Amino acid sequence: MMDDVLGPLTAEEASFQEQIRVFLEANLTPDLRRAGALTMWAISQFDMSKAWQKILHAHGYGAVHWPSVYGGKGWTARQKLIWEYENTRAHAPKVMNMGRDLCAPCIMKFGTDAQKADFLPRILSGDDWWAQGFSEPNAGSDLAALQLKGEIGETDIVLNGSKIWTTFAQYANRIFCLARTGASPKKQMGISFLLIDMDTPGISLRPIHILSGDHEFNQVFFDNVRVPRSRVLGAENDGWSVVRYLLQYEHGGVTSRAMEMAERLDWLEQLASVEEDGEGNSLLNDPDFARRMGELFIDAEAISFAEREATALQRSGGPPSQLGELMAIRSREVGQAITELAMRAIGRYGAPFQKDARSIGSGVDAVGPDHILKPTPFYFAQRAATIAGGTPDIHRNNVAKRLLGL
Amino acid sequence: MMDDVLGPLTAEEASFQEQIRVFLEANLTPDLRRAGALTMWAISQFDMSKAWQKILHAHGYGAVHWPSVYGGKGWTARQKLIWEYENTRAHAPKVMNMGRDLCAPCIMKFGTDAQKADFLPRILSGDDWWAQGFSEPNAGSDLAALQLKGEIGETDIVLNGSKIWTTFAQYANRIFCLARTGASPKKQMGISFLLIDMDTPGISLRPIHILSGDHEFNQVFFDNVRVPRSRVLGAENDGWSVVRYLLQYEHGGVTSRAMEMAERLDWLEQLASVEEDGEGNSLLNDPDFARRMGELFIDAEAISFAEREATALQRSGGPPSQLGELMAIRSREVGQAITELAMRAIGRYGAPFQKDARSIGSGVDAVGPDHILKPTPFYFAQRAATIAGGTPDIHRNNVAKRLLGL
Amino acid sequence: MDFNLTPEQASFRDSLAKVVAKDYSFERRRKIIAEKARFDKDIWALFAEQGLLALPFDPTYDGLGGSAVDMYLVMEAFGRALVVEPYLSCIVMAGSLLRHGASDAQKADHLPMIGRGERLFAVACHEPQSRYNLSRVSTTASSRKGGYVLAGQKSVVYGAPSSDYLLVSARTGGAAGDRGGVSLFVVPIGASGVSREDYATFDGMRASELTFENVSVGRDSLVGEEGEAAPLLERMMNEALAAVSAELTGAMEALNDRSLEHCRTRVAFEQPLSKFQVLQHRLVDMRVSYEHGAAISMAAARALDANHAVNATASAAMALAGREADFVGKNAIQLHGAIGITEDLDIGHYFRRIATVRSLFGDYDYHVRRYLKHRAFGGALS
Amino acid sequence: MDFNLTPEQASFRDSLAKVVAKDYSFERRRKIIAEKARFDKDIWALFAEQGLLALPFDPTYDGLGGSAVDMYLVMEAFGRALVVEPYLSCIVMAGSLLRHGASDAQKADHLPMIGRGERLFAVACHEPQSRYNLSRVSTTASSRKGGYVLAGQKSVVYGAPSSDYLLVSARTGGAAGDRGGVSLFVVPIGASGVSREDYATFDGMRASELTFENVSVGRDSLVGEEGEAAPLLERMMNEALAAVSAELTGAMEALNDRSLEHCRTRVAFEQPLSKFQVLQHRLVDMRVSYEHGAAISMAAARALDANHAVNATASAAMALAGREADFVGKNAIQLHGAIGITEDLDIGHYFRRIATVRSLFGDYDYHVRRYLKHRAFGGALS
Repeated sequence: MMDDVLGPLTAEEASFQEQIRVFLEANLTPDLRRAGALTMWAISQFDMSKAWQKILHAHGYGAVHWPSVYGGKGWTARQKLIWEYENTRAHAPKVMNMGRDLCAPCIMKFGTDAQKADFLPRILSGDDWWAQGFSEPNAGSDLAALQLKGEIGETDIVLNGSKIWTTFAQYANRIFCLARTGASPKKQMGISFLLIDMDTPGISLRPIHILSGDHEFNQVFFDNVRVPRSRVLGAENDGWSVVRYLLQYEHGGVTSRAMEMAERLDWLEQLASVEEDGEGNSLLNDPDFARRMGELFIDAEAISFAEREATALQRSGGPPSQLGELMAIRSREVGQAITELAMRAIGRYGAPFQKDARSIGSGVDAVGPDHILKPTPFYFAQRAATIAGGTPDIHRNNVAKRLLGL
Repeated sequence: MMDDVLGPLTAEEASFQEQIRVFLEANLTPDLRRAGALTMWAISQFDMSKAWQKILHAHGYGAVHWPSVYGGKGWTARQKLIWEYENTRAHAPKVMNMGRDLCAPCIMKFGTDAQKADFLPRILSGDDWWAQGFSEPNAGSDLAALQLKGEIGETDIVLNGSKIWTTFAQYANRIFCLARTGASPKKQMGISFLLIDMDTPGISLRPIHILSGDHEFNQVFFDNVRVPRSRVLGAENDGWSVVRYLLQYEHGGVTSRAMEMAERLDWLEQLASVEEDGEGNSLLNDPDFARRMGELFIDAEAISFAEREATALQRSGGPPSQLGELMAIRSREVGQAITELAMRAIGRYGAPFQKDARSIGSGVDAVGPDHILKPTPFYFAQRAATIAGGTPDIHRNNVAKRLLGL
Repeated sequence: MDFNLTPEQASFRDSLAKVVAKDYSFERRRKIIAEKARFDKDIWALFAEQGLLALPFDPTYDGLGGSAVDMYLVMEAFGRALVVEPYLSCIVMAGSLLRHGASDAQKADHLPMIGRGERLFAVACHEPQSRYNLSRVSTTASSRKGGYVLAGQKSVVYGAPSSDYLLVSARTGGAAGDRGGVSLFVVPIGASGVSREDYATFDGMRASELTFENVSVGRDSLVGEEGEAAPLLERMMNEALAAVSAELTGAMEALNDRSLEHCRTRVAFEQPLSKFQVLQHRLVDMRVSYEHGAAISMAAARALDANHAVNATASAAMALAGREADFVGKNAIQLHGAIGITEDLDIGHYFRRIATVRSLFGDYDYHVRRYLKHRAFGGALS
Repeated sequence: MDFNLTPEQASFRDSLAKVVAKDYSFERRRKIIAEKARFDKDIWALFAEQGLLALPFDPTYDGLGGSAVDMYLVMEAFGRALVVEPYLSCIVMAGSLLRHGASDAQKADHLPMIGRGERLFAVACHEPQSRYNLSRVSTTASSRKGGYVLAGQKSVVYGAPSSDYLLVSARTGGAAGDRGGVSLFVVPIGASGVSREDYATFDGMRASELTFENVSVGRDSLVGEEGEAAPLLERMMNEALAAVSAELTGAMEALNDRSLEHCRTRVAFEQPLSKFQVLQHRLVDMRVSYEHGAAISMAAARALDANHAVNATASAAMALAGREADFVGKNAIQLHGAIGITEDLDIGHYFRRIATVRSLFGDYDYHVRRYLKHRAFGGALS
């Protein structure tokens, strides 16, 4: 399936691809690859992903999507796709990306010169790791209902309240947050976008483990936390403008759904090829398993084609697709269904809980064959794919309104 | 599957069953059975169903569910079930039942002595055939929005407007209708329930053919139709009370969903056993077909068990089930899915349109084998199962409100 | 769906939309199918005039050399309009067999006539027990001096009632089910020994049961090599599947347009249906279905043009477009209520066509298996 | 679902509900699974005191002679409470093997002790490649003077870490996969040559990988006839499937209660979630799933009690209850949002259990096939 994602390459593209392959081959250690392959949710095991960012930076690949003035590569969309493809194919770790992919574009757009100089290079080098502080206990899908209170003083803003679902905050040394700093009849107004150091006094964490067993999220408490007003990104009380800009990156994103699905399908196929059906035959030949796999392949073929066609259309000067949110409804479900079938593939070995054996460097051996480590926690973790970034119901509401005009 | 519906019989029940079997065996001609087996929607080919009602009446089975005072049998619930079972199993025609099963109970409950005397015996004998005039072009799911105008004069009520989806009105000599005879702020008020002769001047029909090709429905137009006030059932302007009573019969009904499904599954299995898979093997052994069939059997097992358990619970003095409407959501879907798989079973022979060959007495031969006559029109006609009597959305609204208290 | 079309294709798509909107209204279709022939000669002439009948053929034979993408665009438009004339059976299917299998002389004889709308073909390659297996041929072609004698039965042959010629598969060797030994013949519809039972079909078209008794044909009626028709039939089926998927896509688009309009205007419980959240979400899901069906159908067209992974992609298209159209069709009926299940409204006619083509060309399960068969598993990731 | 229960059963159901509500809160469960053993001796003693551990056994062996319906009621309550103690593996599964296969002496030795909670068994009958096929046994039992020597491997043996004895399937004849030649042995967990790797499972329980090297057991450790264990294992699996289906039914009921409550109280976009029509309908569909799952699960219990169509009904139950629970579990998570996918809330723990038992006892596809196998098609209608 992965083979189909890029389509035919030009000679130039092929040589670009070769260059990337050489780099990855030379720099991806088995541990790094294993970390990439065992990624449960958006980010690989942190120490591995951090080490990889250092390597990327050392070779000039620290933030390939950034404009070259900030240290990016200035690649074409096609080159970026090949980069993603080769990284995915080689199981490079997925780097903690809230700084690089979400906060940095906002700093570039809304930041002061000082903010740009202070923050961007350290993201690039892997010295700074940003968490994203948006959701709150009573503001999930309805983000604008947030209540983290920010009192604007002479020099500082004093924060009280909490953020939740803060991915990997335990590893972050910075966090970007939305706080309610002004009163307004419209709930999107009066919000400020703040750039905060995690070691500021008054910040504390409560770990939240997800169903895979991983410490993926945190609740971040703010108890009279003083943030200098120089750490406001954009205008005070106008943080919603920054959010809207950021959400383009979060929802649109640079990653390819088709690629993610293709990678998973190839993985699923490999799993099934080493599993038996209980009668001594390969699971791949089980009529039910094969059928379910075929159904997912077909779904993925459509999604993959639609993505390629939309990209090609845009490249040839057509309008950008209005269908991103609509297409993601199905593709998220298919992505989840692959993980579910993978859990089915390993049969009774889906039961053992082996968080430690999955952890690179733990020295803990797996119960059963190595390939059973991933499917169950991956399936569980991927339930988040239809929650984070909006449930399918929220997306259907949006599509009904925006695309169908209802 | 049919074999599982009744569960074990007592000796007494077995002898009752035998008596019914003897009657059916003696009286069901091949044509009558064929009419029963080729029933597309609620009622069999009219001339056949009429002939069968005459036979039923002649043997005292004209309306077995009625109280014995009106000519019914006074049977137990269990006996009625056996009666339904044997009739279903023997493919007895389904008699046009709007008079017998819907209007008659209302007449018994709300009718004057004259109305009872005038109408009930003629329903029993198969001399009167009633159509039901409820739905209107702008009052479907929302029945109370009906607009057929009835002006109450000294002796008559003058009707203007129309009814639609009036099943088999082309064969009826009577029709019971709801008309708006009074003004009221609440739309359920001011409605009268009228008993009308179809040959009253001013009544005309527009035939409506359904997707099976059958002339199943009609639009009935009323152009200054004068109905004597003696033909109001219940109180004038209080027809909604009658409707509410009637809807119990329509929704609750006496028929068994499990029996209907079991009959269809047996039929499906027979179909599949005479079809090939394109490789020279029986379709029953095709892994995909068998799986889909197995899934439907399993769904039916659950529905059948739930029905038997609810019946047994009520028989042993428990409360009547509150789950009828909820359970029907799934069972209607399963019932439709069986017809769909039947169409799949006959492969390319699903395409020919053979309304005439289906019609008993037409003398038209079927294209292809005889068993291909039913599946496609049956599948098409049964789309109505999730429309007539309320769409699944309407039922979900009701269940959310009544059962879940939302 | 916005495809990445060439400017010529984009304008062809627009012009097709205009043609069917103007000349193939639901009212006109109703009149056509009320006639016994269910074949409007003026419409066929119009299609010829627009170049649609010559579209896939080589310019050598007065064709336009159109691509599978071009054919997609035609079938999409025909799907929207529910065209009942035998374009699929004559131009797509018989056209495919002739294009890929016929000799130069046969092409020169037939293709220009077909392109001008003056000759029609039907494909008689299915038998009562063959289901979707075109190698399951029991009809025999026995070699005789100077030709062959055909005997057997063909079933549900679309377009036969209005055809001049048939393309008939028959066994010159091997046993029923063998890929080898199937041959293909051009047979005039009126040939001695051909008997026909014509009938209407649920989708507003016409088909025939055909019996061949001692039908003599010349050696020059053989299309392609003797015993080697299986690859031709497979190619034809792939082109048909791509075309049918495109047709289903057009039908979905029309159903979605109608349903959206209906929900905006129909009032129940004092509100337009479109105000109910569950119906809004249903309409979104129907749109999701359309988009995925459109994508996979166009993918099949492009696969044909690239001659890459043709079997797998054609079956993927039929499987998915069929599944999506089934969902859209059922829900369009639900949203319309009782009128949706009548012959009065176009909604039900789309539904009948969707159900019927899945019967004719293979249901979801069948095409998932066919996809699996041609997309061999095992170590795709290098 | 309101079942047609005897008054005794109805009051048993009530008392079970009270026991788990009082003594098996989510908080208590959280504490139990935080301990390494994941086995609360006090709880087990309480179950013994309530007669639950002796429920299915014959009064001759201090049992209560409970029916499959009684076991349904226990498992339903345990499903609601997410009980992690090894009732299923010890009482239902090992209990089944001993009840139907053990000699009088074996029963007298073990059943009273099990019923008092003083002895625990686990069932070691699955192997790394056996998936759900209990005849796929590679472990061997070689006959030696006075007994047997066992060698082989058993995988994912639930309850083994807290057990005193194992019931081990091993081959005394035939080849892997043969129904004949499988024998069953009682083996003390500490027997020489038995090595064990214990681990936690996703559903809050514990299991082991077991290796048997040169494990000598006496002839009196054989359960049932030599080579004839397949029917015993099949009966055990049917009882396990019915029990698991009941457990899933209890889990669904709890998930629906929690989801309804959550939707009534959680506000988004200025309204309680329960005011959104799509969520109302979702809750209705979850209730539909529960009712059908409950029906088929009780049907399996009644089939066991009547000893009628046991294989087919047990698989129907596992297939359908599994499918319904999967639907309910996924949607309960969706309705709860992010907190639903954390270990903090019970919702996710139900979901993990549902997914895990389907892995352990067979998924939907597997049980549809098993149903089909035992419900032979062909002419059911006389």
